[in-house]
Amino acid sequence: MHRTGELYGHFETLEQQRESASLGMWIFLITEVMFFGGIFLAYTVNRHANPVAFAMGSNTLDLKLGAFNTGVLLASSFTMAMAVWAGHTGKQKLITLFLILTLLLGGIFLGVKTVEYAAKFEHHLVPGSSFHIPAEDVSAAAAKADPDFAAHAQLFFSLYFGMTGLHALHMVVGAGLLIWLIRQSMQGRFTAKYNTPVEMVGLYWHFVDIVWIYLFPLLYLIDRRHK
Amino acid sequence: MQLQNSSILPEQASNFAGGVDALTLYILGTSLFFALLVVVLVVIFSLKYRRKKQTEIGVPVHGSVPLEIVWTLIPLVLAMVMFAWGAVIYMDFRRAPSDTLDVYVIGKQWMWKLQHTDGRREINELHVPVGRNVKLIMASEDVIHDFSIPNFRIKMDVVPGRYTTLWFRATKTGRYHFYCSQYCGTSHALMTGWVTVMEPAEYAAWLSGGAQDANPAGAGEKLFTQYSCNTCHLPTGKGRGPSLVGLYGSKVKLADGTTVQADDAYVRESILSPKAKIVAGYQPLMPSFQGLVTEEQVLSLTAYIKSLQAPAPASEAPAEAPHMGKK
Amino acid sequence: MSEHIVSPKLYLGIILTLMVLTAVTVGAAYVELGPWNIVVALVIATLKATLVVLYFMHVRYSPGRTKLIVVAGVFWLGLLLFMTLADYATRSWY
Amino acid sequence: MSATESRPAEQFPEKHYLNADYGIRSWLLTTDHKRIALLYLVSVTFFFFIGGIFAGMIRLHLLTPKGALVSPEVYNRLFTMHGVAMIFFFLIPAIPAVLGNFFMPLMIGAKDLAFPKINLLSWYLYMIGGGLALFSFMSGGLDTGWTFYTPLSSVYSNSAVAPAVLGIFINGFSSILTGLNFLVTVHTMRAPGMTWFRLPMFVWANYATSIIMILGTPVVATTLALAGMERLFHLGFFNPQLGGDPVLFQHLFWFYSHPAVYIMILPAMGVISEIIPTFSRKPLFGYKVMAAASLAIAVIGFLVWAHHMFVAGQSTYAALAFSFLTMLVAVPSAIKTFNWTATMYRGSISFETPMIYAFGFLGLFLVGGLTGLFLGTLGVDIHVHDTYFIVAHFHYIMVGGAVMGYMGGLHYWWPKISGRMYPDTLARFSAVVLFIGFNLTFFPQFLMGYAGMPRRYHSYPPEFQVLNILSTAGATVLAVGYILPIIYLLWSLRYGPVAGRNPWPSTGLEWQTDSPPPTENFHVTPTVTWEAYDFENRPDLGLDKPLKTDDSGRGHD
Ligand code: HEA
Ligand code: HEA
Ligand code: HEC
Ligand code: CUA
Ligand SMILES: [Cu+2]
Repeated sequence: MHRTGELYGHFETLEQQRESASLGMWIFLITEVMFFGGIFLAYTVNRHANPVAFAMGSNTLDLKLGAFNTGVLLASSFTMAMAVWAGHTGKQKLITLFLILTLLLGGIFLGVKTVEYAAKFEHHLVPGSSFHIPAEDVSAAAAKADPDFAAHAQLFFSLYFGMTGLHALHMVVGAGLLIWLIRQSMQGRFTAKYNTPVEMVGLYWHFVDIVWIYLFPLLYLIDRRHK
Repeated sequence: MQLQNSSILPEQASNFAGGVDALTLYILGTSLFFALLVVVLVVIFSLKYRRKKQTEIGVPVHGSVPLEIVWTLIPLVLAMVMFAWGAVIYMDFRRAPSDTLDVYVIGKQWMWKLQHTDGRREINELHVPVGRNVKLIMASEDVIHDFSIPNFRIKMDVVPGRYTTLWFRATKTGRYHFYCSQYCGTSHALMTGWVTVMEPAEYAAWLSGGAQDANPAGAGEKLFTQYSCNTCHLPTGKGRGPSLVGLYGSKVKLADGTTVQADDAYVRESILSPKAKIVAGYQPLMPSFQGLVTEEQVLSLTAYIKSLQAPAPASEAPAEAPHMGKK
Repeated sequence: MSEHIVSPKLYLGIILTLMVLTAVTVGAAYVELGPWNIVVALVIATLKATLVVLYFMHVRYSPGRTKLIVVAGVFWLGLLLFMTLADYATRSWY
Repeated sequence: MSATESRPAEQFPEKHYLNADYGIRSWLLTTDHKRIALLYLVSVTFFFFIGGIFAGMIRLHLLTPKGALVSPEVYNRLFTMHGVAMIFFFLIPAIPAVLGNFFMPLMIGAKDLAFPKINLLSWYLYMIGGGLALFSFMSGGLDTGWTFYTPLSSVYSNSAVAPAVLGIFINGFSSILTGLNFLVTVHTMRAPGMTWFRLPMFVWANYATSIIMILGTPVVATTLALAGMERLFHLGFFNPQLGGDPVLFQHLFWFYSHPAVYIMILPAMGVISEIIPTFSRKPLFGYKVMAAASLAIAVIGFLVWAHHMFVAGQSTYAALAFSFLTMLVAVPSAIKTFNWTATMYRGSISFETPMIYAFGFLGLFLVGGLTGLFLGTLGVDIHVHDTYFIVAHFHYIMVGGAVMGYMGGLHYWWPKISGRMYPDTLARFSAVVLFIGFNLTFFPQFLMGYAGMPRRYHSYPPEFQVLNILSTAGATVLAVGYILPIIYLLWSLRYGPVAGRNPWPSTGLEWQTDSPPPTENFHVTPTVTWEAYDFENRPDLGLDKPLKTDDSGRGHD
């Protein structure tokens, strides 16, 4: 598979190559939707079966940090969209600038997430052998008809870590892609004619944002009123 | 063991068997018709249109819309008949009648524990009277099992964490194999046993003979005191909880305005997660007994609650039915 | 393909809307709405997601094929959720 | 093969994809879809034989009611590993990743798939997944059944579940990437003139298959990941003791695994749709309907999954809905069957090996599919669920249908893949052996199933012994039918007569290039000016004009 400039040998034209990349990316995102879909379903069914534990678990999450992070991620989506715009209009400096901003915001998001995770570790709310719920919480829950609260709370936290962890993993991959783009962009590889990689990574980044748009209310918001 | 009679179908020994077999024969007939149709056509075409000359080509027939419509609609209609007929049998299978003789079944790796309402226990054996509607109320202590009686043409999974039920009316006395049909680990193939269908008189004799544990309703009554259920559930209805007399089988009005049938699953849920359905007019005060009571104890409590029938309509119990509970 | 170039002004409008919606959904979580809390939260989330898909991801200006893919993906996710939950919802029916 | 003899002998091409480069690196780092297809061919064949050996042991063990060969623990591992090897590592990749990979680009006139590197990555993921599965087989085996039902698999089993689950998880991504690659390729890589309705049916079939792969596979990946985590970290998504629900696992598992059965059968249907027109020298009857039926199967196939759970404790009404939809999905298969039959009407039919396989497919798929109707019908399924009736159903449709289709495709395209011909008489003979052995093995299982013999039993009541002996006897015949082709196909690589470009002859683009094809597939990018399966207007094939269309007036539509 030889390659001439930006064109791989098995394609006839750049347009064909671009179209293939875009189509491939969209199809990939659909598989991601289904991938997360399975977990969302597991979350829904388990939450329905254990409402008390899920409500109490949800209330242990730090809403301020969660909301802040939502804002950060949305902002990063905005800067990403601007990077793509800069690509289309061929403003090379701006591409680099917006990509760096996106990376920074992504970094902040992951940083805040680490803080949240650390707090959970401190309070022994990480599923596993050291998982521990204070006795008064258990009895409070038992009064609300959930005597097996510890097990059910563990279920909430395993879903919490599973879902946010998978999301964070996607962010890390996205950050890697951004770094790769920034390096190319600094070499001036992207022009108004050729900016497919920026556009593709952009689609991916927005998708990861959308996942969070759903994770935030499902994990942090529902059942707040019970407090 | 029952020997198979000369017909290709296995012995039919329950109310479901005839219907299932009839439906099977209908589908078999339809299938044979289509299979023969296709095979005969393929053979005819192969003979008639076999290549006679090396460079010959076939007549370019591209298709025919009317034909496509015909062979879309005919299978569709036939398949819908299958669906509807099967659905009728299935609804019957899933909805037990109300006058059943109940047997509690607990599956565990790798045995079946069965208990009759009057306390008679069996392992890997089930005795039932011919002609009576019998309902198995089943729970599992570990993995998923499945209670299956081929001669009755029925089976149902036994799922941990909840009840499933299976009902039938045996139509022929004899001994019939039952199997665990859901793969459940190493000795899955040994989790089998026999259903013995007896004449009612014989059955009554069998029931009264043999070792008899305290009947489950009696055991349930003890538990009812032991777990202080009686402190809230006064028979007068003046306690913190509703009176449970006459509850079983009645319709319960819930706080959210809906009504539910008070069956085994409802009673079980009321004990294990009371918050799920709140009775209208009461506060959600009842604690859950999840983790405190075992599956068997839940069954006993249920049997006791069942025995708390309001004194008035005493007529419904058929003569040969084992009496349930005391007083 | 999506050679349509969206103006940065529009992007700015979208991001501001998204931020406002985030604030609204946080606020709504503290209002006692019974079962409607979930509905409100999810409707707002869907609104936000739709904005991101349509504008940031340019689907609004993309060819029909891309739109089809998006719709198909959402539809299939819906199938998975709806048909499974339909089982749970009707378990107690007779 | 007779058609070949009447044509001028052709030379074996000097330069082709096989000798374009040498050495192990040139294979392991290749991005040529044809070479990747051969990598897959070797690896799926390996897994087929692994699975086949397990099957042989299962059948030997079941010779006597008490079990003749192994302990219960081992027996349970045998059928589980048999199912896992055959489904995930043989049949799902078999036709798409071998024949689809090799021929889709050729059939649409492309130089390669859209993403050649991703194609190679797919194979590596497959190999890693397969390696983990083998590791699980060797480190204690796996005894959960191929369905991995929880809480048995996640809590109670003491076998090597985790590596197997991880292997299938990784293998899933191989499948997803293959599907993605195929979809994009069909959309963007078609040669000039190759419009959607000129695509060979095999391409449509793979297109439909790919849709299932990308929409279904991610869900099984999550499901197995959740089950694996539940096992490793004692979580409780599916474990009622910790608040989860075991039936949820079944929903998630079958959401993929039912559509997956169509991943297995659709490509085989595609192969049959190539073979029957070629050996009838006639266009496929109802081309557009056939294409639509493939898509319909792929889409409706997603709506029926819970028919595996009719007695698993789902709601009564959900069961009704799923049974209804199951009946609907049978209809497009019915349409396909009738269209294949009608394609032979007034054809010029010859009986080379691929056609014999196509006949085998037709008969066995019919039996398998029609027995599917018994299972989709609620009333009957409560009786036959989890009995040998099910085992017979799915072997008829997977082995009798899909594997027959795969073998047919392999024989049909072998001359193109290798450039050489195999001994046709021997090949036909072994196809017949396969057919006879197959029926002897699996027909008795319908009878034992309806009589009540449960599946996954290492010992069984003595009344079933006669039927079991028949079945085991059949399996030995079957084994012969699978070993023979290996021998003569390998033989033909060296000693087979040169096949030439278009031995049958056939209308597809893949037959326009050398056999074996050059690395870039076509020396000049072809331009398509004819419809699919149009023998009538193809002077280049050297065939006669058709007989006059007859009075019935149904020559053209
Ligand atoms: C390639 C694989 C494959 C395919 C294509 C199919 C196709 C079908 N399957 Fe099968 N099936 C399996 C593989 C497959 N299956 C496997 C592996 C299992 C067991 C899994 C396990 O538990 O381990 C299984 C189990 C299974 C069950 C669950 C049984 C149980 O566990 O209780 C059901 C129930 O509905 C079912 C139904 C069907 C139906 C209706 C079709 C239809 O698509 C068939 C359509 C075809 C036809 C109908 C024939 C052609 C039609 C005509 C000639 C016209 C006449 C038609 C009409 C009148 C409608 N299958
Ligand atoms: C593509 C899928 C596929 C294929 C091709 C096969 C092929 C075969 N299968 Fe199986 N089978 C499954 C998929 C498949 N199977 C699945 C999914 C299950 C369910 C598992 C579960 O319950 O979890 C199953 C279960 C299953 C059972 C039921 C076990 C039980 O429930 O207890 C049986 C029993 O007869 C069986 C037999 C066979 C036989 C004889 C073949 C033959 O066609 C194989 C023929 C091939 C060879 C024999 C290999 C070539 C020859 C050699 C390598 C020489 C050595 C040969 C001998 C020693 C005989 N299979
Ligand atoms: C602290 C008081 C209390 C105790 C102790 C208690 N219950 Fe209850 N129970 C209630 C209340 C209040 C309700 C009605 C509200 C509801 O549905 O949760 C109720 C409802 C029920 C119902 C449903 C009744 C109906 O009319 O539908 C059943 C059955 C039941 N309890 C059984 C038991 C059993 C068995 C025990 C002991 C193992 C028990 N209860 C212990 C307070 C109690
Ligand atoms: Cu219990 Cu199988
Ligand atoms: Cu299925």
